[in-house]
Amino acid sequence: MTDHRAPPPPSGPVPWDKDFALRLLTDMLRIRRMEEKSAEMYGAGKIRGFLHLYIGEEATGVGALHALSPDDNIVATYREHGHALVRGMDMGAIMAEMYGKREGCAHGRGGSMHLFDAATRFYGGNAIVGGGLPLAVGLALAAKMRQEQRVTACFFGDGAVAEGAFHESLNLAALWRLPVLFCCENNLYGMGTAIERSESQTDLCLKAASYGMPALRADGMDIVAVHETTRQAVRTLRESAGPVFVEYQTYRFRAHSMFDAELYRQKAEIEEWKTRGPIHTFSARLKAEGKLTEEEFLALDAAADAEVAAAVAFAEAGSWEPVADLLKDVLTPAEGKP
Amino acid sequence: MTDHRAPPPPSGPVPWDKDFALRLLTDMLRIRRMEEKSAEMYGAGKIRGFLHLYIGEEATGVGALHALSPDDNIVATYREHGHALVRGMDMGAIMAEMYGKREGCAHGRGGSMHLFDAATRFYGGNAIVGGGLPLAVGLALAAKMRQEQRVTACFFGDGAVAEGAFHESLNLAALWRLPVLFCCENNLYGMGTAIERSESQTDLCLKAASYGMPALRADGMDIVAVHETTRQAVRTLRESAGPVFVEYQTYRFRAHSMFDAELYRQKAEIEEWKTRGPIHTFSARLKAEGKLTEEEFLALDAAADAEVAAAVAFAEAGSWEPVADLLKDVLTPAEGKP
Amino acid sequence: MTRTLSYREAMREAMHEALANDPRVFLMGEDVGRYGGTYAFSKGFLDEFGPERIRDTPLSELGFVGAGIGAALGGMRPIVEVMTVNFSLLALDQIVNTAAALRHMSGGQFSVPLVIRMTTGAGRQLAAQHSHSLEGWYAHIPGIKVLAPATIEDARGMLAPALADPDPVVIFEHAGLFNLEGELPDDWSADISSARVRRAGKDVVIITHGGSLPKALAAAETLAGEGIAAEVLDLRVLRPLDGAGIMAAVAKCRRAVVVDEGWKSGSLAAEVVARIMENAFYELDAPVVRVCSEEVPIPYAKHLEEAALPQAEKIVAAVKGLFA
Amino acid sequence: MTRTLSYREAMREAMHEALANDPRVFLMGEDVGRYGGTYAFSKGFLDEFGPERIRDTPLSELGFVGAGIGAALGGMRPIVEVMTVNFSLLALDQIVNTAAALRHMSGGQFSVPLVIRMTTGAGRQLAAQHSHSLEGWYAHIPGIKVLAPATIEDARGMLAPALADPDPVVIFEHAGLFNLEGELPDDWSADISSARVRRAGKDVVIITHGGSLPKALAAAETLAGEGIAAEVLDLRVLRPLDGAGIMAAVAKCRRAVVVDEGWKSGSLAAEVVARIMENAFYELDAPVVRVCSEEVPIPYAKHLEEAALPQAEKIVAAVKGLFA
Ligand SMILES: Cc1ncc(C[n+]2csc(CCOP(=O)(O)OP(=O)(O)O)c2C)c(N)n1
Ligand SMILES: Cc1ncc(C[n+]2csc(CCOP(=O)(O)OP(=O)(O)O)c2C)c(N)n1
Ligand SMILES: [Mg+2]
Ligand SMILES: [Mg+2]
Repeated sequence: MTDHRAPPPPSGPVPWDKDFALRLLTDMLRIRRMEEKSAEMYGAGKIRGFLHLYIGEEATGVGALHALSPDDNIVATYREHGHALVRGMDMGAIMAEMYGKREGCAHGRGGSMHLFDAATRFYGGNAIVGGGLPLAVGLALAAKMRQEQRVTACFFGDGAVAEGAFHESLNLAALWRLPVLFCCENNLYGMGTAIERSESQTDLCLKAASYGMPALRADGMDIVAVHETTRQAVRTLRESAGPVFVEYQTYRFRAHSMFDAELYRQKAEIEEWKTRGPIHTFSARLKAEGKLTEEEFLALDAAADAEVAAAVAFAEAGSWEPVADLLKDVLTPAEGKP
Repeated sequence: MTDHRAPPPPSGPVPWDKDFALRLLTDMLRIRRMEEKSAEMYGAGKIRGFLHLYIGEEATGVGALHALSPDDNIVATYREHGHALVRGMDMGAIMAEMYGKREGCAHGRGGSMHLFDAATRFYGGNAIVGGGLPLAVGLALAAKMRQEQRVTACFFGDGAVAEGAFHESLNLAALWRLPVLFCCENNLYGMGTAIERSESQTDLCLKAASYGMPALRADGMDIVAVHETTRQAVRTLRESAGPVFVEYQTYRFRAHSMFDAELYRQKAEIEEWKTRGPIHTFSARLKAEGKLTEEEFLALDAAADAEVAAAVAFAEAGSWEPVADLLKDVLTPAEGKP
Repeated sequence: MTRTLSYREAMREAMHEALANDPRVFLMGEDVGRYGGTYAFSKGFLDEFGPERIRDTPLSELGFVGAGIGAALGGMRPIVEVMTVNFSLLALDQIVNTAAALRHMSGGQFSVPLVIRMTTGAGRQLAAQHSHSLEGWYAHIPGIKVLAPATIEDARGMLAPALADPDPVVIFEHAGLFNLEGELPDDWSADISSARVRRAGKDVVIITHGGSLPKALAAAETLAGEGIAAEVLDLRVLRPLDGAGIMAAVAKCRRAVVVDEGWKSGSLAAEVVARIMENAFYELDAPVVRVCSEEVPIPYAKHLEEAALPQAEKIVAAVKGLFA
Repeated sequence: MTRTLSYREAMREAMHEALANDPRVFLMGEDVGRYGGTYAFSKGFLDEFGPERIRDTPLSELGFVGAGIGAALGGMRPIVEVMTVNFSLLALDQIVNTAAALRHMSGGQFSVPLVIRMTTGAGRQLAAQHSHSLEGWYAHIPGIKVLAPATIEDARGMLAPALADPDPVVIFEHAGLFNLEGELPDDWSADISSARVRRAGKDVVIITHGGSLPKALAAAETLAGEGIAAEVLDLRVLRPLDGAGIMAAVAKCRRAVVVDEGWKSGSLAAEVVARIMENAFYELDAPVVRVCSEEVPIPYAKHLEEAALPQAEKIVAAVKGLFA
């Protein structure tokens, strides 16, 4: 018996046209292949520090982000490669950042946990659990005060729910009726701690309700459920002119980071959840509906592989920020003053 | 129209024998007279720093503390003179502490906001809003691990509910099933901020429920309701072997502290709440039941006055801790090692 | 043409001006609105600017400081008031790990134009949890600037450049100064980069900031009566420190006393002494000494609190010790 | 008879011993149990001592550190593990305003026999939010003791006296030391009051602690090859500092370099320099200098991170500068 039995694999009709469905499938594949390569490059010593893989959870980020518009703000965690990529960041810039290269999105200052991109309103990349939530509240506050229509989507894990920052942020957002979409990626574990050893109330939607905030739940392994629920959440947010909480029930297939011996969960549990893998179950559904052929899938996968290869080549070819520039970007230079 | 209309004054039968009823009345009177004198002594410059009066809220502390036993632990806030007194601390030691005298319970190191008493398991006196809650969780954890039967009662205000410390503490206590009685003294304001401008969900019992914690509510102006509800809460706590949350709906008649111009609430609101004053409404009920005569009341009041006069005399006669001892009690001296 | 006003009024005017002139500026914190500001700095603002821009917050220091960071990123110019430095401990994670680091972590993509104001210091018998002087901690953090206006002029003048600064600026206001009255010159504009000589002297320089400045000036006055001409240098900007200003005064006076209300060990004063050691060792006629708070949680009783804090008499004694 | 083991094993043994010998001792923190400890310090403990005494906590640093304080008050002897100093910012309020102040505020009625352990330091490319060295901040707080075991011996020996101490003790363990292997002598018992000379010398003393100790020793080795006999003093106890130990070494060597991974401004190194200024000015043949971290949020890229931190070469260069 495992701690967390997986529900049946996602199934059922995909209410999207082929084009849209394949775009989402493509993004899941791009993340998967990019991260598999990252793990390999970690093993090769090219990427260092902490590396937190999103493998298994792709449906969540992809489904949710495709429900948002380019004007919206995104705040993420240290497990954010996928979100960065789907948001529109260049895979080369992401890979180069993980390599610590000057061509990385943060010139190698940030690394895997700190991807940022002003162009796509991607506000990081935060390695403090719960640290992004107050930031998201503030971004939404600015949007409201400036009468901008954007939503601020804030991703965080189940582990973050126990932090005081979660509580203060949800209360502020609900009290001030701010357009924050709180996206809780509940993968059942915060590092080695299962949610039932972290939360006295494991129904996270109930928590949101205690702030008077609407809460929705989606099967995070089912990209259809994720996307449709997130669209619904955004609609609710715009109608109610206040924050909305969404819980995505998902699972990470890999270790917490590259240092984790995974003593805290059983192989059988992982295997059971893998049968719900977001990519193969979605592909199967598309195939069943005649929206995807095996050749098409292989072509998409090959394209993802090619993009990854190009990204690695870009990172490899990158340069190092000069040591003489060490103190750059601690403060804003005079000419950069906004 | 005021922001917070007062419900009708407490009324109805008092289900206690005369002796018990008069003990509780006496304690409310003792607090009232002690604090009135403290305010006077503040005006006279004898007491300095911050002074937060409990006037109007006496039924809460008195009713709740009389439901606890001497073995239980108490954690309070900066508005804790009343709790300290009811818990059994000597009024002279309290008054001397507010004077800053060596004969004070903390030798003048703590002052009004930091009353402590090891003998009665009174763990302060905390001037950080929310700061006492994690402490209470730890005291209860120790009691549980040591298989001691004591309850840890933790008093805090409505304002504290917004703090991360509240959230983390309630979750820990509920998760670990610790014997903490969370006593929320909801007087509708945190300093100048009304609860509806501080909490997106003003039903505080709903918040407790989101930790899977039983929650009870009592009219904090009605000492009968306070006491009976607290007894019920303690019973629930012992039966469920887990924490319980109690909200006391009360009101402070005085300013937040001695520096407060009270711009944020209307005179009419205060006056309306004063009709619910815990001492005169309780006295009236006892008189109606023949459990109290006017002479008895006057005698109790005179006794309280006499106790206050003696406490002031004690404080006045007290001495100053020598300046040479300034650094005393920063660390525990070797001989005092436990 | 000068005007006489209090430190409180000066700061209030500075905030009023910022709110009136820049729609991006707003004030947020506990009891800044309906209560009128804990120290009455924002009395009347709510009526004038409305609850959106004079925003009362719940007791959630971590949350609303973080929200200030986010709002700054989102295009606003928030002034976040943390009631006192004591409660700012609850918000340090957001200040250190987000506000100060964000620009660097993002490779220069995002700046955080945030101003955080907080009351600091002891002296009002508020005891151990309400009497901290932790400016030195803040001055340790790369990525932020730290100011300590100690005069009417600086209370009036430092906010504008702080708001104009593209990076986070933390302003410490010592509670002991609020009722101070003084003359405001016509040109009260202030830089946020230099230390300033508040009293010229030649025999010794007393280096200080914030709430200790009046004590240092009083000490200098006493010393003048005893034939010692003490210069008083007000650091004003605690990060980055004006090393050149400090060294100029030390080179001139050859003796220095550093006065700082922080606890002595690990104080900001230690940094000033270390800088002098590194840069002006050969200019010194005597070792630099520090007058700081005693190493004790600040006690409530008046006589003990006074004994715990730097006082003019202690400064005088320390200076005289240099000539013994 | 000595044994060879790693710093990690030494600390693990120390905790194991404490848990086995005193039923009041328990270990609490994020992932200390089922995960086996973030750095594997408590691997196997859960099976041996059970979930009550090896207590996994939710991510609630403020809450569980405060709970540790309460448990200590309630008669237990908790070892609270805050995963890293970076996250301890979230718990500082409880540490400063409760743990450190409680005894004083209560007039000596309550002591808090709590041990807090945390990983500190940079060097593993964990970037700006995971690379702090804030020991200096903690060393500023009256009411607590601060330890920095930097050797196998101290990793094995310092926990027991910390647990026996009636007041809060914070122990900083530098992540760069965990895989260090070394010999543990038979008598590894340790005091928690004195600095210790790790290498004797006479020309200059390198004063350091924690993760910088191996760098200082490497520098001393290099310097020996160039004819400079450097003494290396390991502070070990950061609060209270062993002033006598520092002054003895300075008086002997007459030159000093202070090495500290904290950012230079406001570093613990500044305090050491200030103490030397105050107490040993006339013993110095040259101004004391500091080798600290550069004033930048620690960057991810390896070459930048290395450039930001103290390194043996920088120490060597600083020492040579004293003889130039
Ligand atoms: C404040 C804080 N405490 C501890 C950590 C160490 N840590 C990093 S990730 C993590 C688990 C977080 O779990 P969760 O929020 O569920 O996100 P997930 O990793 O599962 O995506 C922990 C404990 C941290 N980074 N920040
Ligand atoms: C962390 C913190 N923030 C701010 C303050 C300043 N402050 C003291 S009491 C108070 C209001 C608290 O309200 P509540 O919890 O409702 O208690 P009440 O005073 O009404 O009894 C505030 C804001 C503080 N002491 N601690
Ligand atoms: Mg998780
Ligand atoms: Mg209240």
